[in-house]
Amino acid sequence: MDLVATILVDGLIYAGWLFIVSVGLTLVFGVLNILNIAHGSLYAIGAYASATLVGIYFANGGDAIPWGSYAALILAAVLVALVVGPILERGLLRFFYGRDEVLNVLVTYAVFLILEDVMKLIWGVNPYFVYEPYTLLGDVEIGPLFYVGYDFAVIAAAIIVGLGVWLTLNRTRMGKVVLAVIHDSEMSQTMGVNVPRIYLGAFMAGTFLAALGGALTAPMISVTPGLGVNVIIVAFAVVIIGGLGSVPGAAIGALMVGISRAASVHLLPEAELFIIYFVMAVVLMFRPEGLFAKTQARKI
Amino acid sequence: MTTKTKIGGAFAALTLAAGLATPAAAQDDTFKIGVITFLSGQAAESFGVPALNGGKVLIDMLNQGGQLPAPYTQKGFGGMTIEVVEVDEAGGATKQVQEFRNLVQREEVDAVVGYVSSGNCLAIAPVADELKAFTILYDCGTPRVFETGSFDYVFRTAAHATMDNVSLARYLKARDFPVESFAGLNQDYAWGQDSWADFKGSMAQIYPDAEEKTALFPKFGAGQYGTEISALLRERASLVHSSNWGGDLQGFLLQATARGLHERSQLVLAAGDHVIPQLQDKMPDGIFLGARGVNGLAAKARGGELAELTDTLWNAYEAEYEAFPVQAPFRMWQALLGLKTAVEKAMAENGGKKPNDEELAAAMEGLAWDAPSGRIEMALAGGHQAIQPNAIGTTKWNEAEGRMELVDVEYFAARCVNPPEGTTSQEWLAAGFPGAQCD
Amino acid sequence: MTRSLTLSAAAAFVLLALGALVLPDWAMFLFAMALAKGLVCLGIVGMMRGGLVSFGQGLYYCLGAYTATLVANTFGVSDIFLLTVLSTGVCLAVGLAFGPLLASYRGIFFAMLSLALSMVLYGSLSKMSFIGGTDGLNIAAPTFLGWAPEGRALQTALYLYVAVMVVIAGTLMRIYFDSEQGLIALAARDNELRVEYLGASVRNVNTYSYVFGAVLGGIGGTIAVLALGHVDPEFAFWTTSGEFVFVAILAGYLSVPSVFVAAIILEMVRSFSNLYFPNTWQLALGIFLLIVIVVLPDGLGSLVRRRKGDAT
Amino acid sequence: MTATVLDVRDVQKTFGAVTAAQDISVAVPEGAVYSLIGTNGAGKTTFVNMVTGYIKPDAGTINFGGRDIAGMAPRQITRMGIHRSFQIAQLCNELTVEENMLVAGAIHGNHRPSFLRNGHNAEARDRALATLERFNIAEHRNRLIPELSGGVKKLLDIAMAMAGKTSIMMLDEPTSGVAADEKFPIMDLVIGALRSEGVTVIFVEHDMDIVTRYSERVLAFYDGRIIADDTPDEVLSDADVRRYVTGAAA
Repeated sequence: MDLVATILVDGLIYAGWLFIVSVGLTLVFGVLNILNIAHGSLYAIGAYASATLVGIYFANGGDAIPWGSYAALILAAVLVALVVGPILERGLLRFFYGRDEVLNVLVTYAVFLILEDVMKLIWGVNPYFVYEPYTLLGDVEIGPLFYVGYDFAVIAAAIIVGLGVWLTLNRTRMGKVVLAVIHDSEMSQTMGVNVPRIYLGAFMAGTFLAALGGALTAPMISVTPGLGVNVIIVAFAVVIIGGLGSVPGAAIGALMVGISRAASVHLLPEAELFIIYFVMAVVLMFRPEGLFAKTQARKI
Repeated sequence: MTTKTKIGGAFAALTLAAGLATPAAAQDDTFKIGVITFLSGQAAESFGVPALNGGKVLIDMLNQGGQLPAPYTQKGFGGMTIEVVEVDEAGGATKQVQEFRNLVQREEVDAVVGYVSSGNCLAIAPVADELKAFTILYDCGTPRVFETGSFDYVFRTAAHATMDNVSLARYLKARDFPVESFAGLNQDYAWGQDSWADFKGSMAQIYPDAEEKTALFPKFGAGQYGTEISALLRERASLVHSSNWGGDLQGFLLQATARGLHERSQLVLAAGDHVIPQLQDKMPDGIFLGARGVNGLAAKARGGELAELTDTLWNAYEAEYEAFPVQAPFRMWQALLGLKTAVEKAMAENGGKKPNDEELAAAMEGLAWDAPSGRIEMALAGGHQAIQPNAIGTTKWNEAEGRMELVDVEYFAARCVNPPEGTTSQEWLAAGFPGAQCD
Repeated sequence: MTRSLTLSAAAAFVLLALGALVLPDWAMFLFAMALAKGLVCLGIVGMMRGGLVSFGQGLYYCLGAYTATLVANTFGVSDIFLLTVLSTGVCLAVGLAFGPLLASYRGIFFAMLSLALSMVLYGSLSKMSFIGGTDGLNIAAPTFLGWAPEGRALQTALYLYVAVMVVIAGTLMRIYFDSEQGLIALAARDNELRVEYLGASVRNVNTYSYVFGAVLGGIGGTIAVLALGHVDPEFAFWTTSGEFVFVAILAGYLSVPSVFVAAIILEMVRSFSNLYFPNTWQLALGIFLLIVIVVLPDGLGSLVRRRKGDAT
Repeated sequence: MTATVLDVRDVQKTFGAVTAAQDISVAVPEGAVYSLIGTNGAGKTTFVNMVTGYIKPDAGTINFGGRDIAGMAPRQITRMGIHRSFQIAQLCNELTVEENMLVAGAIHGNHRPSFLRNGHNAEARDRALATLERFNIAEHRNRLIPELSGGVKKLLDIAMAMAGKTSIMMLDEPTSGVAADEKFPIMDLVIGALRSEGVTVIFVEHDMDIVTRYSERVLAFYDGRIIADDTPDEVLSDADVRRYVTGAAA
């Protein structure tokens, strides 16, 4: 029985992380219709930025109030969104709106290559550590196992992010406009929506979420070059499973992948590598556009 | 037809560009080496850049001349200035084969020193022979390079990875560590898979009664080990083995120690020394680890005849890069010192000319020389594969001086932990280490 | 086959063959690899004409390469013709199995599913330590109907072999592109509904071009592994496939020869940027990619061939 | 008494809460010209879409050529001889007019589309040209679609649909998007061509002048139902039709 509980807890922790890194991807795709390979790089930049910021925090007497390091983590993600988001969206991506989806994948692939080296130029190859926030929340004992309190903070963060995105989209005027753009950007434009501003806002939100994923992960890893590569594929899979452009889809996709992966590690470790593709193949077999795809009924 | 002509024109232009881009060949008073190691990606931080930095420190000292103790007092390689062409090893074996050909045929380097990745080593070896290009594989671990092929122009100046895990098992025995069961967490690629197989094989000989528990292989660069750590905590094995390196090892250690895995199971790390400078006191005490040779802290702690050579390079490295050298620079040093020895031996035989690839290969075969990591002997694979001594120690944080120390270090002779000539490492493990010479 | 096409094919071959005389060794190898990869990209270009872009052509590139290697190492076959036929056969069979399944998907879903398939192959091969796992396998130099050249002769023979393959495949694909089926594929790319309401199956159209892509991928992979002497699962990794897509986009879908020119350009850019900017070659490559996409949105081919009724 | 070529019985279709087709039953005799009228959302296009396979009805049968074609794929229905044109002309924008026609010809030719035979072969081009001439649009043959006027697009759309052997032609608003002075010439051309081949025609139309002038029989749709099925004069004078469809004062 405690095996099931362990699988669920492990799965939830992983799913929380997956959701944070993939929800931004699905949001950006929904609004801009761009599947952003550089999302992984933004994640890595978030990790570096938070490592740097938290480092600065503790170097300047942060030890007195260690809790402030959490604010530093989030501030790092905000900074990345404010700086990198507009540079990429205004400086590059806006020239590609309405172009072929696959061509746009290639554009972001180029961005990914460029950012990999830019990060190296900024932060070098040596790892950054910011483990203080990781241990700050103490341990949690569940059955025979210890978990780190921080793991549950990640779950909480995922829930807050999910609720935040959902409420913004469905309960604010701004959000409803964004939903309209997701549904039909041409129509929204004719109806007087300032689409470029929505695009910029959505891309910055996506950047913030990617960077937040990296920032929250940074305390439990060493931040090194090449960090973003592995994130891209899993985030893609989650988003494809959930349906491109769907926020609830990303949540369900993350849960499915997280829990099946945990089950696999505990019960059948050999299959772990394939589990994500397996889930994806099964979902797409029955729902070719993912679980919560935006409907594409076409008037003829 | 105009289409074809234009495309043809483009093709011709490319051909011409390719034909013109021929650089000047190296001159007789310089010795040009191509150095290939990871400058980007995960392995850059752990292996590539420290090795390159170590190489630069050594080459600078050699090019000045007289900076190192005997027998390395002569300037450069046999008086020739050493020139380096750096190439990034990232990008896969396909790219590396192409770059290797470019180095040899376009850049016309006199020797190639490189390759951390075993896959790259396997891919390069036949190409080096085809091009008759003298090549030193300085770091990669897989025993398969010379066990499944034989190459005239290829030499590996570091022992292969079997030694790491045999040494771990012998260390456990030497310290009388009780092992009822053992589990593993290794990266899901050849390095991690081979390492686990070697460790299992060694344990089967030395601890035949120990039970083998779960073997986990998270993806390379996974970053998140929460689920795996839960599984390992549940297993309650006496030992948890890992050959992870770099960010994967750092991430695993941070997450595992936060959840007390090291208190439930003894952690044994096949190649763990290189994360100490980064982790510092975050690396828990009491972990058994190796450095793939008597490298890093184990070399420093050894002292003895090689202390002067070791300390000279150690201090120069520390002064330049503000961190102590771990395993990667040591392997670069042993490769470059071996190359120096071979060049000078070949020049002694050919009358002082710059040696060609054949002369270098002849000089390198079966060579033995001293390096900071001990005496390196090209004893296997017909004199093409090195063996070297190894050491395993236990971590202990020195609070007073704020640095990590290695205590309870056991040194193993090269012939104690490496298979003898003519036996593959898998046969040697399966047969219970026949011919091992431990004192 | 029209006279102008025959002449073009002959001219292309003569031009390529001249390369064997003037190219230095390293460049001949680079060209041979580029042309082999160009074959894979030609398959993507075929799919692009029908509106699909596969982000998983590494699947067939890898499959072809592994088939050749395993056959060579297990049965001692070294003849390049036989190896090409065998691995192409395997890719054809796999292509026929997956083609109809994937052909129901479009756009990003097709791209991502084909990518997932090749990643599954990548994962499976990485797990198979009995065939080298991630380290991969070596394959001995090929023989040509009993002739076993070495050194420059071997490189020249391989180069000419890939040149012949390129000319044959290029000519056949040109015939296909210009054929009735090729025209229907172009129409399907443009307006799938129209094609369905004319009574043709877009799924079939996509299956055909997918299967051709599989075959070309297999040929490209076989030649690449014989030239390299080594294969590893990286052949199926998504970045490998991404590069193929890049070449296809760089070339555009209008002209066949531009695919191979694009492949050579990419290899040269990469090779030189790797040497001259060892620390920032990815940056250089990424900027090059962006420039190409911005300056040549329809690819190199658009410089020489315009999409108008009079293009012959 | 001519034979019934299309027999639609009790067809139902709902989209969520919206009823798009309710108890639709109609029998179309061979060679007849029917028009469908009704306000937007009344169910005309849904009817066309169900007959041509774009939408699968929830219930009911559509008999054609001795088979129930309800739920069959558009491709299969097209091959059986029910062709259609579209409200928004469905053309290949990156191809020229001639190439659009060549595509239609290649699919509907006497042999299966070939992988070897050049799509621009002389025989196919002659045939394409002949069709284009018949619809008076041959002069545009080398132009790309976005350069064309609405009327030419409509004609090409219909010409392509007619490339194969047609038994029933369904025209979805053939004159929408067409300049006022082009409407009658286009309808003359199209209906003339179809009638000369004995094709059964069903067209959706908002312009009552066109309805009365070209159709023999009119189906009036309202709220997913057929509220009248008779000759144009009868239907257009029907009180319900005047109230719900034509909007003329009662």
